[in-house]
Amino acid sequence: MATAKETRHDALGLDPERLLTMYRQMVTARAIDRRMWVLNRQGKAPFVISGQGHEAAQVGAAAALRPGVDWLVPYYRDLAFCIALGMTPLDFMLSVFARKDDPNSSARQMPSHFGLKRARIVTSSSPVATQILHAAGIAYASKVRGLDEVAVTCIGEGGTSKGDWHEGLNFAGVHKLPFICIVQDNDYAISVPHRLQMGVDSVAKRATGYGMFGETVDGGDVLEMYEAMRRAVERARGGEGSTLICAKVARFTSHSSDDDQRRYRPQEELEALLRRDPIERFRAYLAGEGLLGDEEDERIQQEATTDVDAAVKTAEAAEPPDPATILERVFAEHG
Amino acid sequence: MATAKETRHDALGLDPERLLTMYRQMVTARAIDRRMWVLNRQGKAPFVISGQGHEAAQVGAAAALRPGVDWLVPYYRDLAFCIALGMTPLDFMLSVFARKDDPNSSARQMPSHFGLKRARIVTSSSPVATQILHAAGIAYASKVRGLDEVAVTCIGEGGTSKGDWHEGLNFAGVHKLPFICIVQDNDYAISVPHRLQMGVDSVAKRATGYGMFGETVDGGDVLEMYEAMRRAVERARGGEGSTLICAKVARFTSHSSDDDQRRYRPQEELEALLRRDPIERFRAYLAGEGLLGDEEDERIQQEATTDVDAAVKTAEAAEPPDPATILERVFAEHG
Amino acid sequence: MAVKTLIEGVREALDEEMARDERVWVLGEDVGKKGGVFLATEGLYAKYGEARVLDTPLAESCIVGVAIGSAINGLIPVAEIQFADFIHPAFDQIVSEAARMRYRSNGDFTCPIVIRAPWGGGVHGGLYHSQSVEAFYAHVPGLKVVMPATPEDAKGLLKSAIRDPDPVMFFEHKKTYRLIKGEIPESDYLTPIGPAAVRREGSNLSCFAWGLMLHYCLEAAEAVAREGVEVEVVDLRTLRPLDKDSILRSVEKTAKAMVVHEDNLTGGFGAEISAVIAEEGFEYLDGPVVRVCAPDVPAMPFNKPQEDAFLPNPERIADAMRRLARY
Amino acid sequence: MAVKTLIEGVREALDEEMARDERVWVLGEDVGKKGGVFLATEGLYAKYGEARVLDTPLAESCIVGVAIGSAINGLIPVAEIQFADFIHPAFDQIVSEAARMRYRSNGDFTCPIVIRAPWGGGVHGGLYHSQSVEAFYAHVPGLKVVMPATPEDAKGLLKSAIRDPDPVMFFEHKKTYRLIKGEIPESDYLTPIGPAAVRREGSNLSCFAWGLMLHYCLEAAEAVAREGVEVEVVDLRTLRPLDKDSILRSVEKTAKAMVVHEDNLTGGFGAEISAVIAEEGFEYLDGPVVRVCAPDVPAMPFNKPQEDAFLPNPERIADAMRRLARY
Ligand SMILES: Cc1ncc(C[n+]2csc(CCOP(=O)(O)OP(=O)(O)O)c2C)c(N)n1
Ligand SMILES: Cc1ncc(C[n+]2csc(CCOP(=O)(O)OP(=O)(O)O)c2C)c(N)n1
Ligand SMILES: [Mg+2]
Ligand SMILES: [Mg+2]
Repeated sequence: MATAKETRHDALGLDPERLLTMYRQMVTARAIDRRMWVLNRQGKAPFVISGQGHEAAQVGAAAALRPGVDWLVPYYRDLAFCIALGMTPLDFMLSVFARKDDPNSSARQMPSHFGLKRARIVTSSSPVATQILHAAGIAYASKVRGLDEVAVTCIGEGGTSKGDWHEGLNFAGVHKLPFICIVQDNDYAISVPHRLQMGVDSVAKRATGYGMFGETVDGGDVLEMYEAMRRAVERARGGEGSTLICAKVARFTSHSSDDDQRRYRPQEELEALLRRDPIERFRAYLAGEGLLGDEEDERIQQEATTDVDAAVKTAEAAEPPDPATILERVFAEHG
Repeated sequence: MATAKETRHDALGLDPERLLTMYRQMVTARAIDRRMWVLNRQGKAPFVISGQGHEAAQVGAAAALRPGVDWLVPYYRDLAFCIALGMTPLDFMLSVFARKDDPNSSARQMPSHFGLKRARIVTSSSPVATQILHAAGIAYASKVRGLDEVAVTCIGEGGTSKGDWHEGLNFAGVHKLPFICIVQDNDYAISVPHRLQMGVDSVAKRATGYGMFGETVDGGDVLEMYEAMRRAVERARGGEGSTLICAKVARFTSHSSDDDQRRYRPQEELEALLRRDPIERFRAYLAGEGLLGDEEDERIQQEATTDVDAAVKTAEAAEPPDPATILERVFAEHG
Repeated sequence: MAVKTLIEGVREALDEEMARDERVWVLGEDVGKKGGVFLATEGLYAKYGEARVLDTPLAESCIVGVAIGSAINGLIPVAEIQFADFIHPAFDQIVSEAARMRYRSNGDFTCPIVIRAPWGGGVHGGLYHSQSVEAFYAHVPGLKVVMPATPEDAKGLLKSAIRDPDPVMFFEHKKTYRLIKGEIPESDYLTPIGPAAVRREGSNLSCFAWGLMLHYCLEAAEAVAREGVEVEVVDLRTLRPLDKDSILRSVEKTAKAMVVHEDNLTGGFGAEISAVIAEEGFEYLDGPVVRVCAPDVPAMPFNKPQEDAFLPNPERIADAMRRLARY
Repeated sequence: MAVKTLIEGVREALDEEMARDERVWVLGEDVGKKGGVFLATEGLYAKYGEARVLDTPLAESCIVGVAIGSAINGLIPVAEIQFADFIHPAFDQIVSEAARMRYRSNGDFTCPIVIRAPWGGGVHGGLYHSQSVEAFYAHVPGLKVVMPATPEDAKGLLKSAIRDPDPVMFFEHKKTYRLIKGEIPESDYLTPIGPAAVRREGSNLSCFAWGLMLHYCLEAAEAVAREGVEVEVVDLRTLRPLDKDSILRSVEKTAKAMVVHEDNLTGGFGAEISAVIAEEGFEYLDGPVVRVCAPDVPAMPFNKPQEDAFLPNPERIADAMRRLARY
């Protein structure tokens, strides 16, 4: 009714079903993420690296994209982003267990080096920031081929210090490409704090210097992220140019299973962040809007756990790669 | 008298003698530069690269520095800058003729790859933008050693597209170093126009993104350049931070003796620029202020020519390097 | 067949491939209106327009990284690095990215790109416009490394490189651009990437080279032939894949081997060729495997006397041939 | 003498040199509070403060370029590259700048810097945390390349590197950090950069190696010794300058040579060693110069079966020793 005040999600054109799908994606990503740490402690996964605390930014961004049409050139924290674009818990667990059928790399790469052709998630490497230029190149091809495909790439705030980040944003800005760079700023690059990484509070302030749009977003608020991302996507498709989004997020875990953040990070700082868990915040919003009751939530959590259990079971039982295939796929000629 | 309106140079604290010295430096640099093109056409200099049109920006900047104390990490157009810091016409001509006593590199490098230890002009290479990081490192050492030495580095607008430029400015911004980057923006990178180089009109707009000061200056106006540079130097010495100066200048010649700008540059554009020759502009200012009469100007021009003639004569007669020394100075052990 | 320069071969290959396949595009510094600093892309801008003949910002990592991305999204880029000396900033994109796309994605993503760069000295380019960089890239699995020495090969190999489904490093010796002339077939031919070519038959020793040095070796072979020393001169043409069979076949025939390159001696690609011969051709050998290369100093100085002292020349090569023949 | 790990040797060298000379400083990613991802700089931040133990932005070219600049203005930087795999973005600063400062300025400017990086595999690091990069740098005139294999050498060579007036690449095999223990003299000693060390005397064949492979070669030598094959195992320790005399002396004695490295075969530094032997030690040779190396695929996969298939191991090395001894 005209009298009822419009909700935030109405204003964004997100219906309850979309919202619950987004919630489910965040919950699933978190369930997978928690589980891989358990597997690591059990000695079943030699290496894990986490996206806990980044889920709202990633799922909010993914919601503004067309899976399989727009491109994601990801980085290693993008588990929730990949799940939202169609990666399954099994796809991921196959890489955690380094199995032959891992669709990311057939276990040639460490877990969280995402790549999924069917979802247009581009194969990623370890060297930070190289992907920015690939996204710029994909966007350039999209433009000259007259396609309306948008190239989205993610990186941490530490990665913005690299030359490739600059060269990629400069190129995108020159040609007003359908290019969006999402910087997931969690205040740390492993142990290096923000103050030693850059002389500015939000890297989005660099956007004007590249001739692109810049936005600083609360990456813990999935709706705010969706809104900023939708604007960016519209500009990209409309030929108005590129966007640099700085999403302020929190890194809940140590950098990776090889790190122990207690060595360099104040406990209070972390606890304060944990009190503002993006998933909790979204749950509270949905509950407040009467879109998510306790049983329903219970069910969603339960389903996620069941899916992850099944994925772990199947992945653990799957075949490792055959050593003989190590020589394959160096060139087209061999395999 | 209190009634007489203050001149621009009074306001800047530049007395007539300083002004004439600066004028002389510009005239000398131009005379050398013109001569090297003649030598090139005579087949006596296989390669030359020019600073014509950049003299006011360079001499104005140099005037704010302490030669032999502050550092210049130059680029290949900085002939006038080097002259102003104490490089002699002979020093330079020895490199043009590739002579053993060339103080820049003993003719190991092409001319205009400046380096002069006594003047704290740091040895430079050909790869564009690598020098930015050296200047940042010099400034970092100056800061931690408690010195008040300022590190100044120059580059063209094309060079700002390189990763090293970004990494250097970011580092300087993080530590608020006594670092000044002067971008000599002449609208072309060889043949590549500004619009294909960056998505912004003045690269100085990137300064805030690095947490430093930014200034866009008419690099054809030696006094305006001096003023901006003096501010930057004061900030640097005062520990207030780094500065990015974009000096709009004009490239009067082809990129180098290997280039022919008529292939890509409209003739009218060039003619328009030539009508605003920075040396002419400074001469007009000095004449207008009654500081430079025709004979005096004539004398200055004459002296410059004489100096250059002498330098060419001596350099041409000088010894080339001994082939046997090619193996020396790879490491400290050998030579 | 018309006699043309090596750079004409390059230009024709680019033009023909761009005309044949609209996915092919050229990017680099000054490749547009200017047509490249060596005019390799002259005329392409006018013919195919800015989108397909793009002047990039001054950033080599950008050039290669954007090329890679454009290939992921359906284009076939030919990236020009203005001088091989300036390819280093792109080292990470080439070695960590281009060379591994296929391997790391188990074949799901590929990287059909060509990276062209003028290399080599003898043009008073000084320390930073004269270098040989082939050894760095010929060491990297996932890359092909092509070094044409004749106009016919420059054209035929570049066309093959552009049609190759994997990344190809294509190095053109800048001094040969106009110095080396030769016939170029009118037909739409391809020269396969891989096989070496015996440029001169000989029975006393085998000499392996590429680029400008191949021509110096041929000169030297002429000189010593007058003294009765018959040198077999092999143009390797591509360093990776390396044509081991041709190398070993030649050594089996002559029993003596020599490698010549203008890159620095230590760790140059000549070492790999020596190593292959010393391991797989040991039985054939009747003398040491000799390397004639540039000294271990950082590239050749600008001044003429030292530039000459740096570069191997036909005389030095001929002396080495005589010594080895006498061994 | 106390038995310590290799990484302790590294840490002690840094600590002692920083205490000795206040111009020495450490920079890199996570070298501060965290003490480095392998804890090589643990404790230095607390002891010497942020200005001398600096966490840099995430930018390798910046790390090296700033180090160079700081050396020009009187400091002695020890730059840490977190993994050798990530040194590539600094390739230009290392090769075009650090290696040439002295040469291009005819001695007026110098570059006394050390660049440390953990390299090598066997730690399920996958394609990008396992690589060998020594061949790229050992090819570059102006650089010294040090590859310690024991705790004593790690400390003694690093101290020499820090006191060296020229740029030194210092590569530490990450798997040896804690795996390899050994005695470290209490005294303030230096190990000279250059000389190789014969780790095991033998008469039947010479085996040259560095890093982790040295230890695998020693294991293999033990195994074949039981069968009467006496292998001389030489730890090269520094690849540049290369100790040719020790290499040739050993081959003169055994008449058979073998090089082992975990870098890819083609164009690896083993090729240079083979080439030196094939040219300067040809008369001594009684058999092919054998190389036991990783296959030519882009680095070792993450999954265990393929990681094991990639790395040479004592068994593979012992087999090669047997074959060569029988030759
Ligand atoms: C070129 C390069 N240098 C160093 C590393 C090692 N490394 C991996 S992640 C990381 C920190 C990244 O921090 P940030 O960009 O802020 O992303 P975050 O992990 O915080 O999400 C570092 C230094 C790397 N992978 N690549
Ligand atoms: C890394 C690198 N790439 C390419 C070149 C070749 N090159 C020399 S100068 C130049 C153009 C520089 O333009 P800009 O930075 O605007 O300076 P300007 O010459 O206009 O003063 C180019 C491309 C180089 N020297 N280094
Ligand atoms: Mg971060
Ligand atoms: Mg310019």
